[in-house]
Amino acid sequence: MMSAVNHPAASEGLAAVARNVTKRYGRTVALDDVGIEIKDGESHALVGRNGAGKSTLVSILTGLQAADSGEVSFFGKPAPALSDREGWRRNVACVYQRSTIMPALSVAENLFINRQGKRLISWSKMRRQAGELLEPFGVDVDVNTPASDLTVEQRQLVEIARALSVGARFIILDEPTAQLDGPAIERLFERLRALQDTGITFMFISHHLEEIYEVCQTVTVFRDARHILTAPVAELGRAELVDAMTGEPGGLTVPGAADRPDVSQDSEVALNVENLTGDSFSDVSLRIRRGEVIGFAGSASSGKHQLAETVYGLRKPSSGVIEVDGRKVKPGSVLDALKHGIGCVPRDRHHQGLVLGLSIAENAAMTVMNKLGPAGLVPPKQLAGVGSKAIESYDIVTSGADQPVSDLSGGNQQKVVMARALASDPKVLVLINPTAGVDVKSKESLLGVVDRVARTGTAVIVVSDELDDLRVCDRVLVMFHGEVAHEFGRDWTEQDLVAAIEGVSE
Amino acid sequence: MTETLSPDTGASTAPASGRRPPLRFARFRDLALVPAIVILLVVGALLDPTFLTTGNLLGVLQQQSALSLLVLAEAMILITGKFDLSLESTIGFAPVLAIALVVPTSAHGLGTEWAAWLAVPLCLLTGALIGAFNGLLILKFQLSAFIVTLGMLITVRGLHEGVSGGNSLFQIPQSFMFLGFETWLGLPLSVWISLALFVVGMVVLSYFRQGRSLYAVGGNVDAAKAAGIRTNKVIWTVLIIGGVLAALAGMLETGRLGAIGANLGDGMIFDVFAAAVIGGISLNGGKGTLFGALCGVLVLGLILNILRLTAVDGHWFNAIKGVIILLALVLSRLTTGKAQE
Amino acid sequence: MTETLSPDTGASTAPASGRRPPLRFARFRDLALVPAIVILLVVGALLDPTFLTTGNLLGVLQQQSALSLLVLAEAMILITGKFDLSLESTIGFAPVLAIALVVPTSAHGLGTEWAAWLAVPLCLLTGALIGAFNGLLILKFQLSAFIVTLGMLITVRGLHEGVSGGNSLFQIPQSFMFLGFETWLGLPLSVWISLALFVVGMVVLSYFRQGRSLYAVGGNVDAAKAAGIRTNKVIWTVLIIGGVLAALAGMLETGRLGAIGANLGDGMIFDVFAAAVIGGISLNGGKGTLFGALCGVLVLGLILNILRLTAVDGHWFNAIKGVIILLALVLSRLTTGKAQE
Amino acid sequence: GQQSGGGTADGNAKVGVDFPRADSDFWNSYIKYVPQFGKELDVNLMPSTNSQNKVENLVANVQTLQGQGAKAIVMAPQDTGAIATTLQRLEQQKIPVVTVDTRPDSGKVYMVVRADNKAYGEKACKFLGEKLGKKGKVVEFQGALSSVNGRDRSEAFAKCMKDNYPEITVFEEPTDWEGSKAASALQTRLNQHPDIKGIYMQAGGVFLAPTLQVLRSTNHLLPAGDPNHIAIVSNDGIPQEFEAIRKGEIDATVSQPADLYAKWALFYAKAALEGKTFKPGPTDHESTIVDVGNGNLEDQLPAPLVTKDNVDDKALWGNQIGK
Ligand SMILES: Nc1ncnc2c1ncn2[C@@H]1O[C@H](COP(=O)(O)OP(=O)(O)OP(=O)(O)O)[C@@H](O)[C@H]1O
Ligand SMILES: Nc1ncnc2c1ncn2[C@@H]1O[C@H](COP(=O)(O)OP(=O)(O)OP(=O)(O)O)[C@@H](O)[C@H]1O
Ligand SMILES: [Mg+2]
Ligand SMILES: [Mg+2]
Repeated sequence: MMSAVNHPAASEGLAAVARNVTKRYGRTVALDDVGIEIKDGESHALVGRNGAGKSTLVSILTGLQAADSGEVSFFGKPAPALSDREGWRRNVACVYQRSTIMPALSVAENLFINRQGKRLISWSKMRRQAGELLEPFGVDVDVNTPASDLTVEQRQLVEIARALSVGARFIILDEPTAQLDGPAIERLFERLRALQDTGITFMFISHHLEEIYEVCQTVTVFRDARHILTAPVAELGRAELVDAMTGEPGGLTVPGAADRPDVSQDSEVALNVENLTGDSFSDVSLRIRRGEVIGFAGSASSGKHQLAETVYGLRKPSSGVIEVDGRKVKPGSVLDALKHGIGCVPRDRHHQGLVLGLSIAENAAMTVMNKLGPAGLVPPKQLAGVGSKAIESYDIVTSGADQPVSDLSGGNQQKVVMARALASDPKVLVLINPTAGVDVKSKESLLGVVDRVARTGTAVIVVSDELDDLRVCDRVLVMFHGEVAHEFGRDWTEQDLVAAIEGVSE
Repeated sequence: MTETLSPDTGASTAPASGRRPPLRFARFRDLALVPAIVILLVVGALLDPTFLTTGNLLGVLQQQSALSLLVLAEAMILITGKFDLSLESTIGFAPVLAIALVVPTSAHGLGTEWAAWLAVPLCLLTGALIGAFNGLLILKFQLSAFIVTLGMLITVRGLHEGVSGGNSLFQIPQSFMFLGFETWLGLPLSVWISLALFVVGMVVLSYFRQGRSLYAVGGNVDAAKAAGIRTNKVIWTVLIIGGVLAALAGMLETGRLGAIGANLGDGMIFDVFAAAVIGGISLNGGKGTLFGALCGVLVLGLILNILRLTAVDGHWFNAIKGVIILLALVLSRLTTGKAQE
Repeated sequence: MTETLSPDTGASTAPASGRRPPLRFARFRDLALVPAIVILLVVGALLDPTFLTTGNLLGVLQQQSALSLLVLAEAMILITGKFDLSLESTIGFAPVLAIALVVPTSAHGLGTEWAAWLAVPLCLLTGALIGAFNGLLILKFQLSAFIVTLGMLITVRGLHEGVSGGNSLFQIPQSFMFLGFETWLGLPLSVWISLALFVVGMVVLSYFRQGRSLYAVGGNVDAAKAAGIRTNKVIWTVLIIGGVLAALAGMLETGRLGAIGANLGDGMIFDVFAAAVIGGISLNGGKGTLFGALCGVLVLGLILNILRLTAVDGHWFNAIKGVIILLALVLSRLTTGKAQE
Repeated sequence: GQQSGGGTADGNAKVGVDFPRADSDFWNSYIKYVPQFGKELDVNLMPSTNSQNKVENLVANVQTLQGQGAKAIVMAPQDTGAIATTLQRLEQQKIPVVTVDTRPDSGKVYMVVRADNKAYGEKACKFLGEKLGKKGKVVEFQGALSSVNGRDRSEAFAKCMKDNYPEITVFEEPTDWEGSKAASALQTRLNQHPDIKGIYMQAGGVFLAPTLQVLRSTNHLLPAGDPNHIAIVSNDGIPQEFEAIRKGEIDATVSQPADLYAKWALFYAKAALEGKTFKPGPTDHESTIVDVGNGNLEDQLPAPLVTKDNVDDKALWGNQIGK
């Protein structure tokens, strides 16, 4: 099962082929003699843990980077020269993992970048076409707004709409769903199926394995920069797939709240929020006891993110009180929140989570710099210590604590953000979309961390769109239009929760 | 198993109003300097009766025409996300080299004495070569554009001093003089030229794929590459055009002054950046319009003109100029409400 | 239940050697200029026998000490992701204002004739105020640092001209002279001062939270904010320290020259940026070390010294200087193998 | 006061020369004359340095020349204040200094060789004052505000105007020695005051062409003698100015003696090395040595006003170099 499945011998009927591709980044081997064959008309899933080399293969398959060795061909013909960007674009379109939006340009122009027309651009025509393009995705924005004003989800949808509309017969989607919520994903899949019916070939990368079962026919697994197997999706069970990804049998055990002892009603209140009103939410009150994990669910407009960010001081509330252990926290001050023992994984790691140019150690220690030595002294040993501890505890794939975060894969970067939040041993931990872009196994370990710190008495807030993340919660609060509309205990069911989120439950 | 929840996307975006909002962002940002220009016109008119005469305003335009070409060049380069400091020495060196190649040694020529009509093409070619060389160092050696063009600023200024031997060149071929000196329909030719080039630039940057690609490259170079734009070619082209525009500016200035001094262009790059940035061009690339840059040139020209007309004490000239520039910045910041970069 | 996985880092990472790789990136990048310095030392020694004498090398250090303080200031500001062009006029204006406030009108004073001992604190205070005012415009009005400090460059230079009336001030209080003129253990005091400040800067920026926060702010200001760093305070502090260092540099220069010329510092900002960027400081913030910046200063100083010793023709001086700077850039690029920003 | 040259009495010791700048026609002529007279006077010249109009460079250059064994130094400090410490150090080490063109504000020098910049301003003022019949409007192109020579000319011109021609209005235009700024200023001023009757430009090399070009394009360039002719006085004495005088485009210039600067600077440097001394009083070359205080002597060389009458005088340096 763990050995590579034999390559199909047929060389025709292949949309894209990569053979014996090796790619190094300095000391890191990102791809080690891997190959992939994608049949014309199929949807081919590529899975693997964070840092397995998936995105690297994508950049080689789209001509953004040259492989150190190996070859790529499309529809039986060798790939064009690297400088022939037009040639690559005719063969393959792609939604990259990293944003390729130009923030200053309008949504319309982002959709039509570099294909605005051969001659004089007609802006009104472009705007009209842009509106038509976005229609099926339910992105309801004025196409004249600069892309910088879009939400993360909207930007992602714009990228998807663009890639699907280029007209290439082979399309790569690198984690297109990581930033999307349920309905948006459904709409995306509808479009995918429609395109599949017209014979378009897809390569699809996702950490949500059930999506692979939903849209793909074949799956390839990478591990540690190597090709592990390629098999029809129908023949590979979920447990086998996970085993192939992790390289060890045992499957997954997402921790659930039920395994933890009940939080006793007389355990101390760690976080007390009273009548808090702020951006997109109003008059929210809640108490979280030590060791309790609270989940927040709700639509993108429910105000759940804003509430969490306000608790950590990233936003200033217009009224209300936040107390940790009975002591009031200065509103709108991250520094004061940290002093009172609040830690946070912010929503977007590239925006607020990481300083990409700095090392893992430095990022992980950023919230505790003042605790490492006297008078602000940061002894290198201590700093390295924080770094290696983070690497060990969160299973970060890296060449060392002094590697710049910019060199890590997306999932590993997310783990560094988690390490940063937990470095200060917070009494209250606020997690916003903590597992976005994290592989199944790492997700297990990150949620395991949540479970572990809860057991040691930390109060945790989890704000997430993913049900898995909410399973570790003792209570789940559903927000609707800025207010807490429903509260569930550990025994919530999917249907109830979804109904509450959509505001249709009684 | 891991489904995502289903929120309603609707309310998360702006109230979905009509297709076209009454005031468009790009347009609005462009007009940021109009209040500043109006205030300057009013203040100027109040301070001196000559200010609003055509003669004076035409003078402002003519005096700013060489600067405006440099600003046009710099604005395009900045939009592409690069930098060119060496424009300030290209404006002097390109005409000096061209002229030194055609005039006799007695007029400080290099002794080649090529045909006089070659002067104009030689001048433009020199500008193009300097731009191309900047491109080589920036793109092939992957050096920072700032430091490369700073090095080139010094080098090219040095070549200017070396070739001219530090002398002003007084003997200028007729073709050179022509552009900077003649008038057409009552407007100096140099004003026509810079207006025409600005219009061409605006049209290309607004309505042509090639022009839009500058914004793409400056906004996110990786994304531009991914979208099939040959980013290196775009950058190189813009740098070369920048050099050519600087050389042309040098020709206009030579015509206006009747000679090339050994310090032509010295310190000019500060004015170029001031005009471009006041005009809303971002130093981080991908933002700003040529119309804004042109407004920036006008603001700067009007400030200088008013200071000259009111004959403020020379010792306090720069202090007042600086304060007014800062005020114009604050004003345009307050009227657009957008933070600057 | 939540075990951490056995990190089988094997193939995907480097050959998992010892905990600490033999050559750390940051260190390596720091040494980028050492080959250039060695080459310059060898070339200098071959070209002129005086070059390697202590007298000459001490001279280089002393001549570069004021510049090195400006580079120290600019490096810290650049690391924080900001820009300060106005340092080049602060270096002249701060001492001029301080002296004009204490000397009698006969020596071009302002007539206040405050006590002479006030000159030093007044000078430093002026520098701090300029930095603080830059901070105000950049942070409170959210204007671009480049254009704000460009405006301040012009304004402060204008104030210098206005206050001094264009005159050189040569009646300098003793306390001022002292710093720039005295020697200690055979080394000019100014060299000691700038060395000491560089060492302090390096220690703080490497081993102190306060110093590390400059890198965080420059690297990603939002992430720094989310990590509890008071980013505005950091930026403001760095700008003020920058102003104070420029004022101190002005004092050293005044002591060395025995008077303050009306154009002290003019054009110096180009050398400041050249040294900082050659030394590996990124204009995009968050990158570079003070050690690198110091090497940049030395490279520039050695280049100038060698050109002086070989007495190249003044007309070609700048051309050669520029070419050597470009060569040094290419060399340090090739030895580190990292693209520059 | 009498002064004795310091150092050894070796007339063949090395003499270091620092040039102040390489970007003006006047100084370029000076740079050409130095080696020429060095040979003529048999001076042991070292390779020269150039301080590019920056006192920091001057200080460093002097240090370098000294390190290379200069026993006497000729310099032209454009910033007369900030050279104090350097002069002090040179005096301590008994290295005589000859300054050209400017007189240091403090510190000891062996000899100052210069033409009186104040006299330039005064001559220009008198010429314009009389030409205009003591009334009218005059534009003055000043140099950089930080330039000592420029300031001397400006102050002398302003004082002379105020004292002798109170009815003449002077518009002072600072230009940083840049032709472009002068052209813009003149164009603006002519718009504002079409009745401007005179122009004083402090450096012909920089301002001559731009001025003529602006006058040409605004139809103000009328030959001398025309009732609407704008009277123009210049400083420098370069061949192009002489040409313009011959054509009647400008009226006069003060010839700043680049050749004499070079000749007498080297002469005094050699004299210092030989241990000679000088006293105030008239010299054998139509100039006067004056004691300017501080024990410093200054040889004030003649700076003739050149008009149409004497523009063809072969003795003028501007007529000696090729056009
Ligand atoms: N620019 C780079 N410089 C250095 N190392 C890099 C660079 N880009 C990727 N890597 C390294 O290459 C390896 C593969 O990264 P890649 O992004 O392909 O992983 P991935 O499979 O896409 O992971 P994820 O699921 O987290 O997106 C990682 O170890 C990463 O650290
Ligand atoms: N979506 C957009 N993104 C960026 N710039 C835009 C956009 N739409 C318009 N512009 C800018 O606005 C200006 C004018 O737009 P307008 O819609 O009036 O174009 P138009 O010439 O009327 O087009 P059409 O030919 O389609 O009628 C153009 O210069 C263009 O740069
Ligand atoms: Mg990836
Ligand atoms: Mg239209």
